[in-house]
Amino acid sequence: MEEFTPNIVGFLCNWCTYAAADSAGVSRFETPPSVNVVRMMCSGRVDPLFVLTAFLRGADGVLISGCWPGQCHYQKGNLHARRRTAMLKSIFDTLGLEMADRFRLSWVSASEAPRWARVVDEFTEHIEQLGPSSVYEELFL
Amino acid sequence: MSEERSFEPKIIYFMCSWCGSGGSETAAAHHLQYPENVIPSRVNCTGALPAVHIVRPLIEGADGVVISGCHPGDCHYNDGNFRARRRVALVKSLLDTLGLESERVWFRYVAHGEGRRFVDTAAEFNDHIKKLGPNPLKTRSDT
Amino acid sequence: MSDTDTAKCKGNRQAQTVGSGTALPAEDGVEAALVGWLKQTLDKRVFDAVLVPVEVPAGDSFAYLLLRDPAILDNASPLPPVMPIQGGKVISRLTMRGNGNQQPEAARIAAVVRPCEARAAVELAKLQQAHLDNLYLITIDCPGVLPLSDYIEDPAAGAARFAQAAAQRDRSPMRPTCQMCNHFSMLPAPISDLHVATLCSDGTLSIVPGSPEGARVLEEMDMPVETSLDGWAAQVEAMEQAQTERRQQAHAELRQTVAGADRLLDVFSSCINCHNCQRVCPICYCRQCYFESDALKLPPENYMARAERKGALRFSPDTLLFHIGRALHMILSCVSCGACEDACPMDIPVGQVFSLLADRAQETLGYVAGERLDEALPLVTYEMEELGHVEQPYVAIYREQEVQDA
Amino acid sequence: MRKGLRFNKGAEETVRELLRSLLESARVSGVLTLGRTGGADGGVAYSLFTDPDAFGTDGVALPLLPFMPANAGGLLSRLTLKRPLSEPIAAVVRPCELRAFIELVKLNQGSLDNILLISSTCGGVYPLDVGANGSLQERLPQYWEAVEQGELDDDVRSTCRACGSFVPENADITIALLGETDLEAQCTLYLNTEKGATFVDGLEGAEETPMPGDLETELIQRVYSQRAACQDALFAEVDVGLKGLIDTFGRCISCQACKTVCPICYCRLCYFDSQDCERPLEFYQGELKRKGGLRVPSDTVFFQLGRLAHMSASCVGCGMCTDVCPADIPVSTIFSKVGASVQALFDYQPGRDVEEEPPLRTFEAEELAQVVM
Repeated sequence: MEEFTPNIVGFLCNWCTYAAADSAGVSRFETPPSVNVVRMMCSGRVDPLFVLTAFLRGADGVLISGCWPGQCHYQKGNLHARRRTAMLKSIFDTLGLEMADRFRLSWVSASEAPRWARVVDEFTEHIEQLGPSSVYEELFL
Repeated sequence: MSEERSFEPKIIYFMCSWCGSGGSETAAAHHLQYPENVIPSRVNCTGALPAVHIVRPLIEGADGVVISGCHPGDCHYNDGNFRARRRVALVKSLLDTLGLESERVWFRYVAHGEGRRFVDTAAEFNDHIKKLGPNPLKTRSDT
Repeated sequence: MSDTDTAKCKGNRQAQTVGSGTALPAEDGVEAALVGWLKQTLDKRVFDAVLVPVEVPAGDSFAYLLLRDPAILDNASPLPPVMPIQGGKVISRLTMRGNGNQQPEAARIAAVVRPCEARAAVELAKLQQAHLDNLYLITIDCPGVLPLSDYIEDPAAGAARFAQAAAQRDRSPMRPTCQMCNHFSMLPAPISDLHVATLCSDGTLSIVPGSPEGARVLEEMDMPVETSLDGWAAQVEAMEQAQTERRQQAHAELRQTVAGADRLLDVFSSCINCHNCQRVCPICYCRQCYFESDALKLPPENYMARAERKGALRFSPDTLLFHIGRALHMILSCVSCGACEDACPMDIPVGQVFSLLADRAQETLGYVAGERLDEALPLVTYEMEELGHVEQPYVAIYREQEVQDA
Repeated sequence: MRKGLRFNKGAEETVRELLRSLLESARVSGVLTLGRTGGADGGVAYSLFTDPDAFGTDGVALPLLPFMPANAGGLLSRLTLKRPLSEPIAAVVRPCELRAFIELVKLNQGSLDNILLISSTCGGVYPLDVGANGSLQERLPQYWEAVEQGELDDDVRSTCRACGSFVPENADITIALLGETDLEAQCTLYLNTEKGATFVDGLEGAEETPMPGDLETELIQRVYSQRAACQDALFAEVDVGLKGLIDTFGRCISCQACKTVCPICYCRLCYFDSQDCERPLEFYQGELKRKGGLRVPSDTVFFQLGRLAHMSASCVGCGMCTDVCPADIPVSTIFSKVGASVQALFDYQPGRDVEEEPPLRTFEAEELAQVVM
């Protein structure tokens, strides 16, 4: 059987997680090559439609990552992101869509390169266990 | 006073800014008068007047709409008046088919110098609409 | 892609004479024959992809799929009993942005649509909302479609009713606009690249080229164009004549029920202002409709003043303005497909009224929507000498006469 | 400070007289309510009435007709979108329409100023089909009979039968209908606010018998539990999972009528009509390299999920979306179900309180830890 490399779309905040991911690369932390990074100005900029688009165009997982509460460059964008994430998960749950389990929010600050590596490891492993998403194969979406 | 006299129609006069309203200026220079209930509305060119703007007053409260642009060949933008003519033809065809009195829309060329023609058009259209009576859509609350 | 390019690619379709076609074995019916043929075109790479209605998984309707995998064609239904979405709109959606970077080897796509959908596509191409180069329109002699609500109530019964009516050439269960349709085939002017003639008197099935491009496709498929179509043409002509009479009669009757302010307002009195007729109309392509724009959002004083003048003001206050205004915007390109009426939740005969308006307006301006790709849209062109009846003759002595009267 | 007023007249007559006297005494300049349009075979639409005669016995106004040709919340929003009303009007609306209007006011799409809000304990409305086929009038006797018993007629919309928010909140005046005996001969109005009381105070022709009361009667409690059971049953019908959604929305014709009639979907240009959803042909060719085929236009499930993400927190469950759907998709059931879960998540009820921020506009510093990795 062909080995499955998850295709994860990561929406990373420019100020914290993106910097952490950058720093993780510079520090040569080994992470699976599973996350396709989309750099956002703030995790609060991630419209739920971005997440839906990623899933419907074939992502196996979606990860939003921003600054820790209280550290948002724009003061509260990440707290809005948390509410949106909760809402979207609730929608997925109610409609019995497995996207609920393939969608994560995490806080990783600029200095936490090891934490970023751990988040990627963990989430990749989780998606590997779930297997590829079946959404993309549907013809009639 | 007869019934017909007591009815003062509300009329919108769309005129192009070069000829139609030029005509109204010439009329003013000659102290020619036209009925007060004819409301002038200037558009850059009759070719720039959307068909919807001809119909909208008729539905929302006017009794008649008259449109004046330059004579054929005189349009400041070369062909705006020809385009306007097609649009008016479309409006009239639609109103005719729906039985909505297409004679409440008039289209007549008026040149800048034709002040007399301008006031005559306003007066003639005013009398014409008075004869037609009020626009039935004007009083309907359910348009 | 400019106007001239479009014209160059697809030329003047009328130049192609319709005399003969190529026979297609049709033992298992029209749909199976056509699906089999489409599979061959995909296998031979004559077409890279096919746009065709396919039954949805729940089996209760059809949706347009763009597909390259011949296996999916097994569920395809080139002649479905309903028209859930107007094919012209689908073609526009697919090709409106053109072919991005003008790849030399652009995919060749076959679009299997009904004649009214093809005509809408042609209108949309003229309106720069679709690009038909590399898109091959394939039409079929159309028996009409059932109203969507009738079909969805019981899809199985609907399919059976449709099949029976189509076989008997009975249009009575179809949409009202289909009942009076006189453009159900490709005569007198070919509107598509290929046309599937099902109305042959001997029950055979033929593919007729409607354009040089279509003819080339048949060449590539090694299908000689040699079957005479005289029988089919005579049949279609007779049916079109009968349908035209029917249409004129229906329109005359319809005019009796809509003409005049009172009757017109009666017809549209139950409108709920959902604007769904506009949403499903293939020709209404504007991203932002005038009737949903700020031009109609007025301060409360305006509404109150109008209400006070009339004693009441229907709210939303622009029902008639919407319908007449929409007609002004699109009626010259209206193909009378009836999608509007199908989508109306209040069963207003809006499709019939618009087909009446369209026939009269297009006649006034000497235009037939969707017939020729190389003909200019009526409102972007003009003649120096025309439409004299629109102009109000000036009576020079008018003022003097009135002075004398007084 | 709720105050009851009993009238020894039928409900229809009481409301008509109330509205007429409000107009005649110039306490309001207009009344927004349902009325007949067109001639004898005409339809029903909301109108802004200024002529008191509309509320006479033969008048065209139909304030209590169980029919919803549009969500009046959206209409009130349109009326007050540019600026607040400068003169008072009364609006007779159903509880869900009132909730929609309150939500729209919160979303800066209207203003409550100068509007006297009159609502009723709601017995549901008939689907639009009933209005379209002209059988609305003949159903009225059975409708009112059912309402008097606190029941719902079998033919009212399924959304209404499962609606647990039939007692209006934020109304200035509530007309008690559900479970009231003898609506032909008597009627009770509840004045919920100071404003409601002021408007009605000392109106001529109103034989008043003050009757302090509370709407939370035993019968109303029973209706709550009946409707909750009905709602559970309806929500259980939703076909979940991706396959379920594709089955449900497979017959969607992409007309987006659900969005057009939704009072909460107020955006002038919806994302799904925007350029983002238009793709060059290359995009479709690229997709075809990865899969055998794709639906065009391809945004049925995506559209519905996206719309849920945008408005489910404010969904008032009015049922307009199901009502207009040309493909008979139970849109409103899905939206109510998802709406209920999202609203429960934030302990938010749309239309409950005009001061309450919509949940996605605000946040708590400490909350929802469960969604963070």
